[in-house]
This record gives sequence, structure tokens and C-alpha cells, in this order.
Amino acid sequence: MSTRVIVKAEFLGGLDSIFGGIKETKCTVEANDSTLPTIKDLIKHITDHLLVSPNDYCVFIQEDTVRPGILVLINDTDWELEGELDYELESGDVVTFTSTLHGG
Amino acid sequence: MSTRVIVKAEFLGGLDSIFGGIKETKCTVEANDSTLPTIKDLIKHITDHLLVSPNDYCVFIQEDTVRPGILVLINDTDWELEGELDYELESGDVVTFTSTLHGG
Amino acid sequence: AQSSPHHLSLQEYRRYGRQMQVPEFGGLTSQERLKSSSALIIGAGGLGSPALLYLAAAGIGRIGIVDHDVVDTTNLHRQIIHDTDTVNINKAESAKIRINALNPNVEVTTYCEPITNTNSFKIVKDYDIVLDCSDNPATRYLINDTCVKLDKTFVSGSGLRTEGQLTVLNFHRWGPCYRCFFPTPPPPNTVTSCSDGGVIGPCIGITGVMMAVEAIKVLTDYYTDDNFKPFLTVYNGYPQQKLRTFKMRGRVKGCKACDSDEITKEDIESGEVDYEGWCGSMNYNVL
Amino acid sequence: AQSSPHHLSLQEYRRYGRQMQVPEFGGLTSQERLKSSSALIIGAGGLGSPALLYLAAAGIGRIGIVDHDVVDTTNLHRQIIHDTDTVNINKAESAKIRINALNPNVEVTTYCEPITNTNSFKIVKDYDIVLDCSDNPATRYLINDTCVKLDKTFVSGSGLRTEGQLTVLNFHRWGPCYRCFFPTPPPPNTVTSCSDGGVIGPCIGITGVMMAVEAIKVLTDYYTDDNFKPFLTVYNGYPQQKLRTFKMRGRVKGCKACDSDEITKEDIESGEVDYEGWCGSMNYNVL
Ligand SMILES: [Zn+2]
Ligand SMILES: [Zn+2]
Repeated sequence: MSTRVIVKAEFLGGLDSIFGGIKETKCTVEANDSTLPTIKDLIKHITDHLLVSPNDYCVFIQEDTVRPGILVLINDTDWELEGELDYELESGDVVTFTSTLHGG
Repeated sequence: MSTRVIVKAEFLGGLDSIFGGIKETKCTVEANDSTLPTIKDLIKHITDHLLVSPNDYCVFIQEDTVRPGILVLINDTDWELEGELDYELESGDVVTFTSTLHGG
Repeated sequence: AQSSPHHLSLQEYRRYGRQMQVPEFGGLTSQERLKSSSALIIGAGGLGSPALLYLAAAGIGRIGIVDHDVVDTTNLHRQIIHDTDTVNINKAESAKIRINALNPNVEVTTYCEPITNTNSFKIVKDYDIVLDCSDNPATRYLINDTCVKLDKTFVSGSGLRTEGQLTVLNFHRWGPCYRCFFPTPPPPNTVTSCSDGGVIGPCIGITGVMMAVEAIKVLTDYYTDDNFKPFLTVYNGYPQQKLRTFKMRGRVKGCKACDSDEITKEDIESGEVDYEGWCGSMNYNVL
Repeated sequence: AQSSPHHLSLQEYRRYGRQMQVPEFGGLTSQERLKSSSALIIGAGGLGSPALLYLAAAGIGRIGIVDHDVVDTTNLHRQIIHDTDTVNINKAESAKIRINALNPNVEVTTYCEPITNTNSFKIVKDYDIVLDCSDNPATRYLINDTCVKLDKTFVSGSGLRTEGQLTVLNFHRWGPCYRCFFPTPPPPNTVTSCSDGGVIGPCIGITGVMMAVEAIKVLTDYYTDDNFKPFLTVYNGYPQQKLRTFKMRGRVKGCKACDSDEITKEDIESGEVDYEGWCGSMNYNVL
């Protein structure tokens, strides 16, 4: 039996537009094996369940990770400091995905 | 034996100047009877332990409550909505005192 | 068919196109609302300077500016609507020059006098929204009471040193008023002005720009009776720029301004309500 | 004894007195530091407009402005340093007129050309700090690489619709750079400009004013090697004005700009590093 955690996902910087305008949502994430669910599992959950149009897959994912120009923050901290895709989620975690803006 | 709680007190809007420049601090608050400690007990703790000069008492307190022009927020909510002086503190609460500004 | 006076000209379409594109703004309807609306800015200082520039740029139809002071050199590090050449000129007049240059579509009226018991109703009644950018408690209570009696929503801002505070008051005749938050004025020795306590220009500037954002939300009906919740937002520029928003009380039962007839228009205009006496004269001190 | 060129005149004491009073600012020493320092603002648009006004007002000694564009009517709802009369005039020149009027103590240099591989080093080398107020990824990478090679701390800002983002990069030659955060440019179809996505004037305005606050902190040495921590601050004006600050990575090992010699000044100036080719041409789309 695999472990489940409930985390909050947030979509900022306009990213909500590919998720039907949803800016934050609770996600129940399951690991695909016996270990604890990771950010990788959350991303799969998001593309499987929250992405409105499959055409927008490449706006979110590129080469099996989030595409360049999207920052991932775990509890307000850069995921680079937390283990990136392999970070093990805990219930209550807030994971923020934000598209970088370029306008000036 | 009286109950103790540990809460965070914050001083904004320039109020830190009467507390030696301290903008936030942990306070261990004890009730003065057998009930749970309240905001009233926190205020007594603050004037007893944190106020640097007794001359500034009237900058913080007037008629047994915080002086006009200071807002009190309990966990980011106006204390008016939480019972004011009689609000029973819980460990981990954040109590914010902010002086109102008037400059323009 | 004759076009309504609030329809946009082609030149206005071009000028405001970029903001009409933003979904939250509300498109052409919102732009026409701004054009048909009017805002009174009381105080063309550190808060009023950027609030005026951004509201004028956004296309508010009519702007009123109240200020009795002249531009002083000590203002210019923060009051960026004025110029070195307008030193000693009335601030409302100086601000009007810049607004006319930035956006000639805006009709500007200046009131080069202090706002007082005698003139507050006459001035405020002609505007849809008021921005309180004043700098002392007595004026803040007068503006509050006038707006409450005239059913005007107003945006209240203040700033000092590295901090700023803002809120929307008397929202749609049911939101809390300044007296609900502050029934009693602060003791005069706890009130500090910018000239005494000092202020960092862009810190009070951010607060002024935030006031413009709130005014746009009110005028475009982004805020509704359903989604508006009383709040107080607090900005601090140091050590790290930070914004906190507190959930605030609603109208207070028995509030002297918004929930009783204790203070009437007549009481104010006759001078019976003595704001300066009540608030005391400022005695620049600790806070 | 002859007075140092960075000592303040009496007129300057008056002008900057209110900010020197604020403890966090750092008094006369900080004011003299601002006077002896120089800032380069790249882009006199929605971010650059308020950043320029507040930095000029605060008394930076020398300001450089890079912009090749002319003022357009569609800019005026947010680019509040310009005037209706300066439509079709170069933005750097238009901004200079306003700065001269606001604070004649500031020496302004304009660069009415795009920043390119060929001129970036020549322009940037003369300034203490750079504000990246540009509007596309290719320019952002060029500014980053130039600042890193020249050891310049820079403040990077951007905005769109109701949102803004800002950070301080390459701080004191050890903070992370733009490539540490973004080693690979975003696909062109995910990049949206203000002219395509729209933008609310005061929302991008707040981001620009916040950039001025950060620049003042860097120039007055408020930030030190001890207290500076890499961050990214995100503003959103709707539904409620909100500021979030994220704790960010430090320099990334092997970063092509700040931790290797893969990209040299010569590679950039010779055009071997092709920023536009690498970032692709913008194809305005979803995000
Ligand atoms: Zn009231
Ligand atoms: Zn780097």
C-alpha cells in the first residue's frame, strides 16, 4: 500500500491559465511505489489531473521536469535547496510553481 | 499552579522604539490565577519585562488597556474580533501591536 | 445615434489598451467607469504624488486635489510629482501641471486651501471616491466624518520612516469607518509627522501607489458587497520589503460617525465638532 | 581644507534631510554614498519610470538611462515619467527632462540605443549598480553576463498583468546570478510582453518603486556580506495586494556566467554568444 500526502499547490506568474484559472488547490499525492511521494509524483498528479488541455503539457513540462522559466518553491524556499524532484513531500507542504515574468 | 504559554509579540509602526528596538520577541506568559493566560496577562508581561523606560508606560498603556492609536492583532486578525483583553492565549499565537501612522 | 460622453475615443482606446487587456481589470466597461468617475485626493505630498500620477495615467475622468501648502525643497526627495521649479508654488497647482502634461484627458480641479469644517462637505460631495493622503489625525477624522455623512467610500493611507499603512473605509456605506478602528484620537505626544520622524521616499511612495490600486478596484467595481472584507495592509521596506494584511472589524455598534446621529453635517459645519481641539496640537515626540 | 566633492551643500542637506533622519537609511554617510554613486537603468518603461523618479529624488549622483524606443501613447497609462508631449521622443531623453526638473543635482547620461553585445561592457562599466528594467529574456541574459563579468551588483525586476517580480543579483561578486536561477531560457512561446499580455499601471509601478528601495539598500551598504540572503520577491495586486518573498539558491556550481570561463567578455563582444538566437524570437502566446 502506497503512502498518501495532502499538499497545497500554487500557480503564479500567469501559470494558472493552463489550469483553468486555478491559483491554488489541495492535491492528494500518492507515491508510485512503496516510498514516500516526492515532487516528481506531485508533478505527475498535476499533469494528470489539473492540466486542462494536453496541448499545454509543454508549457509546464520539458524533458521530464518543469520547463525552463518556471521556478518551484517548497514552503517558500527554492526547490534547489530542498532536493528538487526528489524532495519527499510532507502533508501540509505548500509547493509554488511560478512562471518568470519578462515584461518591463 | 498557573498555566504558561509561549507566544510571539511583534511591535510595528515605530512601537519598537520603546522596547529597545525589538521588533519581535517570544514571551512566556503566565496567568495570575488558575485560568488560562489572556492578552491582559501578555500586556502586563510586556510592560513588566520589555518596556525600557517607565516614562514610556503611557505611550503603550492608557486606562488599563493599550492606548488609543495602537491596533492589536491576534494571528493577523483584529483583536476586536477575538475578544480583546479577554482572549485566551494559545502557545504559538502571534500578537502584533502596531502604532498607527499619520504622515502623508 | 449619439455616442455617450463616456465612450472612449480612438486615442483613448490606444492609451488605455494595455490595462483593458488584463482580465482582472474588467475591459472596456471598467475603462468607461473610470472615465465617468471622479476622485478627490486630499494631500499632494508623499502619498498623493504617486497616487495622483497613477490615477491620472489610468484615465479617471475628473480629479480634485486639496492642498494648502506650497512645495518646499525638503519635500522633493519623496514628492515626485513636483519639480524644483515649483518650489514655493501651491502643491495642488504644481500637481495639476504634471497631470495635465501626463494625461490631458483628465479634468483637474484644485483646492488651494486646507480642508476644514466649513468646506469639507462642499468639496467632497462632488467626487465618487476620496483618497486620504493627509498628514495629521484631526484632518483624518474630519475626512472620515465627511465621507461617512456623504456616503463616500474612501481609501486611507499613511506613512512614516520605512513603513506605510492603507485601508478602504466606509465601503459602500456598510464598511467600517476610521472611527470604528480609532474611536479615540492618539495622545498628541505619540503622533509623529514626516518632517519630524523622517521618511524614505520610495517607502511612502509604494504606499501611495498601493492606494491607487485600491481606488481602481473600488471604481471599477472589482470590490463587491460579496467579496469586500475590511482589512488593514501594512508595508515595511526594511530589513526586507514586506506586506502584511490584517483582517479587521466591521462597523462598530454605536460608532459616533457611522452608527449614530451624534455627529451631524450641521455639527461639523457649525464648528461644534472641534477636531483640532479634540486631537490636541501635535507635540512631536517619541513615536 | 578643501571640502570633498561628495560633501553635501546646504541646499542638499535641506533636500535630503527627511531621509537622513530615518535610522535604517544611515544618515549623512549614506547620503554622501548616494551622492558619490552611479546607477544605470536599462529600460525607461513601466518599471524604469518610477525607479528613475525615486532614485533621482533620493540623490544618486549620476544616473544613466538606456532605451532605444520612443514614447508611445500606449505607454502612458503606466510610464509616468513621460508626457503626452514627449510622444515620439526617445524614452531616455524624455526621462532625462523629468529628472532634470525634479532634481538638477543629478547628472544624467542617456544612451538612446538598444543594449547589445557590442556596447554593453562600454556602458555598464561606468556605473556602480544596474537596474534591469528591460522587457525580454535575451536582453536579461546579456545584462546578467555583462554585470557578472564586470562585478556589478544588479537589481532585476519584471512585471506583467497584475504581477511583479524582483531580486538582487550578483551581490558583491558572490550572490547568485540570473543564469543560476535560469540556466536555460524559456521557450519563446511561453514569453509574454506587456504589449501582448497587458499590464495594470500601478502594479508594475509598485515593482519599479520596490527596485528603487533595493538599489538604495545596496548603495548605502545596508546590505552586507553578513545579512544579504538570495531572495525573489513576488507582488500581486489582485485579488488582494500581496508580497511573497522566497528564499533562493546561492551561486550554482558550474554556472556558465558566474562560475566558469565558458562565456568571456570577448565571446560576448565578438557576437559569438548569440542571445537572440539562443532565446528565440518571441512568439506571443499563452503565458
Ligand atoms: Zn464607524
Ligand atoms: Zn550564475
